[in-house]
Amino acid sequence: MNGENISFWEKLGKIDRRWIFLIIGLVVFIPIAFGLRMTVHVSPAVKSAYDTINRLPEGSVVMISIDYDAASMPELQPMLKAILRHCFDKNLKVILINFWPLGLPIGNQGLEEVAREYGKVYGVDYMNLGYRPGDIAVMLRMGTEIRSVFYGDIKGTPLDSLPMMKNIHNYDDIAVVVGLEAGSMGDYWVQYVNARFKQDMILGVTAVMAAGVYPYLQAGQIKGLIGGLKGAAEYEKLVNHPAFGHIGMASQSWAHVVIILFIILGNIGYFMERRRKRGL
Amino acid sequence: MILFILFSTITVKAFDTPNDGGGSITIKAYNVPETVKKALVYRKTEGDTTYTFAGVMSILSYRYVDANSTIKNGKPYYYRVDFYFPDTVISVESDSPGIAYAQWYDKTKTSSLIFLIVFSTLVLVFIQLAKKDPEGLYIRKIPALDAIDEAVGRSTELGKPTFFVHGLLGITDAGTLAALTILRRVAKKVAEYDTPILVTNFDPIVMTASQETVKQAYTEAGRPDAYNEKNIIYLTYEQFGYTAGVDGLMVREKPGAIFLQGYFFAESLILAETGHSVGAIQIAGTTAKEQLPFFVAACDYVLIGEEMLAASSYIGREPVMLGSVKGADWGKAFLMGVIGIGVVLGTVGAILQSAGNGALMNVFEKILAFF
Amino acid sequence: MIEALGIWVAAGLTLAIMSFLYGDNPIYKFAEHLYVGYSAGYWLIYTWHFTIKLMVIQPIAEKQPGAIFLVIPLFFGVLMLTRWFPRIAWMSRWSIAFTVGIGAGLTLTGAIHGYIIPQVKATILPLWTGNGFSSFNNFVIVIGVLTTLIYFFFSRPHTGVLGKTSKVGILFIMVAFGASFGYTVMARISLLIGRLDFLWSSILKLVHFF
Amino acid sequence: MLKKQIPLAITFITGVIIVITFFIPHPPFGRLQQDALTWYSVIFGFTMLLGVDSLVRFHYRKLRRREKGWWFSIIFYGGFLLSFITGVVSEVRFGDAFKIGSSFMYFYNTILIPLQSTMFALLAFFIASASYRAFRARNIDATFLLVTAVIVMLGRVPVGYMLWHKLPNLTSWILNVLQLGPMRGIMIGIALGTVAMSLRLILGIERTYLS
Repeated sequence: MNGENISFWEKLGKIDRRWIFLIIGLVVFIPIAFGLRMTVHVSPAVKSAYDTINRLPEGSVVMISIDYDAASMPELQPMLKAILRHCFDKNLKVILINFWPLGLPIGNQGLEEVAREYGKVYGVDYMNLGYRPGDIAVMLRMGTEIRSVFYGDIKGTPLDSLPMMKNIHNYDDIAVVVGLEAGSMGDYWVQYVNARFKQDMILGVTAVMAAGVYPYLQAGQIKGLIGGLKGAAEYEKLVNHPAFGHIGMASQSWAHVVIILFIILGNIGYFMERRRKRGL
Repeated sequence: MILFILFSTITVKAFDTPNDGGGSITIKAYNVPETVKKALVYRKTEGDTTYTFAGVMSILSYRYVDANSTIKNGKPYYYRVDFYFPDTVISVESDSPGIAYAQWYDKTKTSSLIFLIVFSTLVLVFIQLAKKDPEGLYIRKIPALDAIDEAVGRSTELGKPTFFVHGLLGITDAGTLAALTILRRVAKKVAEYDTPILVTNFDPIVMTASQETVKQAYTEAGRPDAYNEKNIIYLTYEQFGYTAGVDGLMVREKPGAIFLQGYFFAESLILAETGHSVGAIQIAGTTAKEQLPFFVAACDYVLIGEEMLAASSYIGREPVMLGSVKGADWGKAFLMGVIGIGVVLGTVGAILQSAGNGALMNVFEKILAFF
Repeated sequence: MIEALGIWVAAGLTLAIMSFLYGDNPIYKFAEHLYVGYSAGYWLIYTWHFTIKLMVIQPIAEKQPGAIFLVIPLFFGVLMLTRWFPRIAWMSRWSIAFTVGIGAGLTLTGAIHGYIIPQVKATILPLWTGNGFSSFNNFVIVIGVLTTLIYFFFSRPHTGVLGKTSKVGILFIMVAFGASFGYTVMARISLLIGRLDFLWSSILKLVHFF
Repeated sequence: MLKKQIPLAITFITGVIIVITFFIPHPPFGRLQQDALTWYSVIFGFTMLLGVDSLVRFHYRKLRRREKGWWFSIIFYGGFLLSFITGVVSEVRFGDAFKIGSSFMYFYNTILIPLQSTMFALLAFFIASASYRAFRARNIDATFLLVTAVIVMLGRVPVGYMLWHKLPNLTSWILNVLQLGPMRGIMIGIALGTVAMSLRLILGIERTYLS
């Protein structure tokens, strides 16, 4: 009896990882296929991001920086849409800017989609600057004049022929910059634009980066932080528009539980084996 | 309708924007009632008869920086700000014109300058001291660096190649430069053991630097003839294309030792798990704080952040290098001292303030504002 | 039709990459080689368009102020290409040296102004805030920063007091890593949710199509 | 001399100029940091040719020698030419290959996006296998890592709230307070190491690729 136990735990410890892969795949897939949902609770960091935008007077300008590409789309696109809904609902003006050229079509697609929902007009209520290479150089130059880097918008239309851009020249004309980040561009936004121009910022980041950028929130360098799909779901809840973020939370919950079960099994196996070795 | 209220308490000042390269004037409003809805700024200069619109003033900070491209240094500009209240509009003109200048020194960077001077002085002094007296220089153990020889050795015994996988940032990143130092050590061992190496690059400039580095290492090991530039390859400048390519190479070439060095993003764990599945000894190093946990979980040895940046000194053990490490440690001690003194001051200040004496707290806040 | 074809290709490539989970196989190899080849070409076009065309050709053609200084990077850029000619390949070191110089200068000032000063400032927290809990939090943060910094002391043996505090430091670091890892699990699952959602809706679309 | 001294001098001069001009807003110095980044990009653009050349040759060698799996190198060339040719064609036709609606962007959407996202999504599987294998309470350090990871994993999803309604609060506290100190310590350490390394590079003490 005892011998069988040992070999079972030992086997479990060296299980082919493809079994783990299969179980994770199923646990994530089943809620999607059957449309299961879960409720979401709002965290202070997301609430603070929401409040920062909510406080802005009508007509203020929000700049949203699309610093991600298709790979991080599942996490950041729902965030973009929720924030856009919030901005358009409050009649704020939106400028999209891109630091990841591969994110250009993705950001634009999200912008046009939400703008259509709210019947907003391009050039009056929102616009897309597009992309210019140079990362930090672009950020710094926009501190004096946006036109020194962006001669035209994403389609090449001169900025001055867009009504909303007439009075927008640099960060002083922008109430909040929202950086949606999948890489190091968020650090640049904070270190260069917030540090030098005292620009109010909110970061929406992939869940992996969230822990790393918490110090910025605590140091007051950013006004709010939206982390991962959960953060997107929380923002969706705040703007009363449950979307993709909510659907994913069920898969998410069960996958977490399964991974924790794996960790527990792994540790039981480890201790059983160690006890056996001590016994010998 | 615009009402001019002469005795309004609002005042507007226009002045040169400090600490900039000129071409910019700051307009600030004082004593603005909270009921104001919006504030628009208008500008005129010598020769203009009417004001032209300049921009919207923030009603949180009551500050507007006018950096319009027409603004010339040394020329006076007059400003008028229209404050919109629910029922009326009040126009206020600046009491004197603003004149823009370019500054030669950015005062907001004084704290950075002080730290730069203190830190550089410490490093330089300790380098000089180390040159004079190389005895007694110490550097604490970094197991991941000690494991380099072992990993290459084991890979050789198994008759497998050694892989060196660069991170995703260019040569302007300190971690990448540290990776090159480590590559040099790895390449030297590889040359000595006469075992194959493959260096994969994400960034072409790093590729050229890697080629130079490996070439130097082979020369140092006395085997310049064995150096083959074709073993240092560029893959693609696309994050997951690079990952797919490196993964493919790993499962097919089955390396015995894998070095994952440099700044990685999400691909860190894909690379490390694939490397583990082919049974390689893995030594990772990164300054990407978000990726460190994955390397810690999936690799055999990890250089954590600053440990990586000290690698060149650890490997080289030259007095000059060790001196610079000692200097940097003193720089760290200096910062810890600043934090310690600041915390004590702030705490005592806060306690005194709650007892009714806010003087020390004021000093504390002034010091913080200086940073 | 072209849309359906696009969905087929995208769904097929998704499955091809996922097949890597089972092990190396010709389908994955196909996707991998396509990926590396396609993206290498993509970035070549990208570099041409955004770097050479927009940063070099356009400013020179439009005679933008300061365009004359582009001579400097052009000179070093061309020097880099000497690597194709073994006899003068050493000249490319000048270009590497130039890029290293730019990198060193920028990271030095960037690290001090952007990281060290603001983070040190944020750590100078009063340990008494009038509220027990937030005072305790400040205490934990300050201790976390200081002990972690102690762990990164290199020039002294980690024995005695230094050794003990650096042990505390490594425990703090492990907690941070655990938190970061746990937090990330969420992100990774989200990505898979995104992909499986795509696959599932593609299947539904294709079923609908026929 | 030309091979060693001059590169050291170039690094020294460039580095020092960039550091000094950081503190001078007056033109023309105020813009130098930005310009230097542009210069870097331009040099990068040239070097890209060297990189692509190295990759193309790597596969050419495989083809010529008929190495194992050589025919996959044909796929490599196929992919490379597909993006290169559609890129050149779109660039000529629209003056901008990145214009939405160009053939270049069509293939970007159908080929690159799914490959990229799926590769990224593999992480969900690897993070599970890595947790299973590596999260064993071997010693006190590993136990700290393991326990925190499990708490945060649970605290971030609705299930955690159902298990214990204070769990999300505990998770927030770990993220906002407990892990903040060490993360900041690591960041400051890296920044200090970076400054020291940059100084060594500028002073010519650190010269990996030179001698």
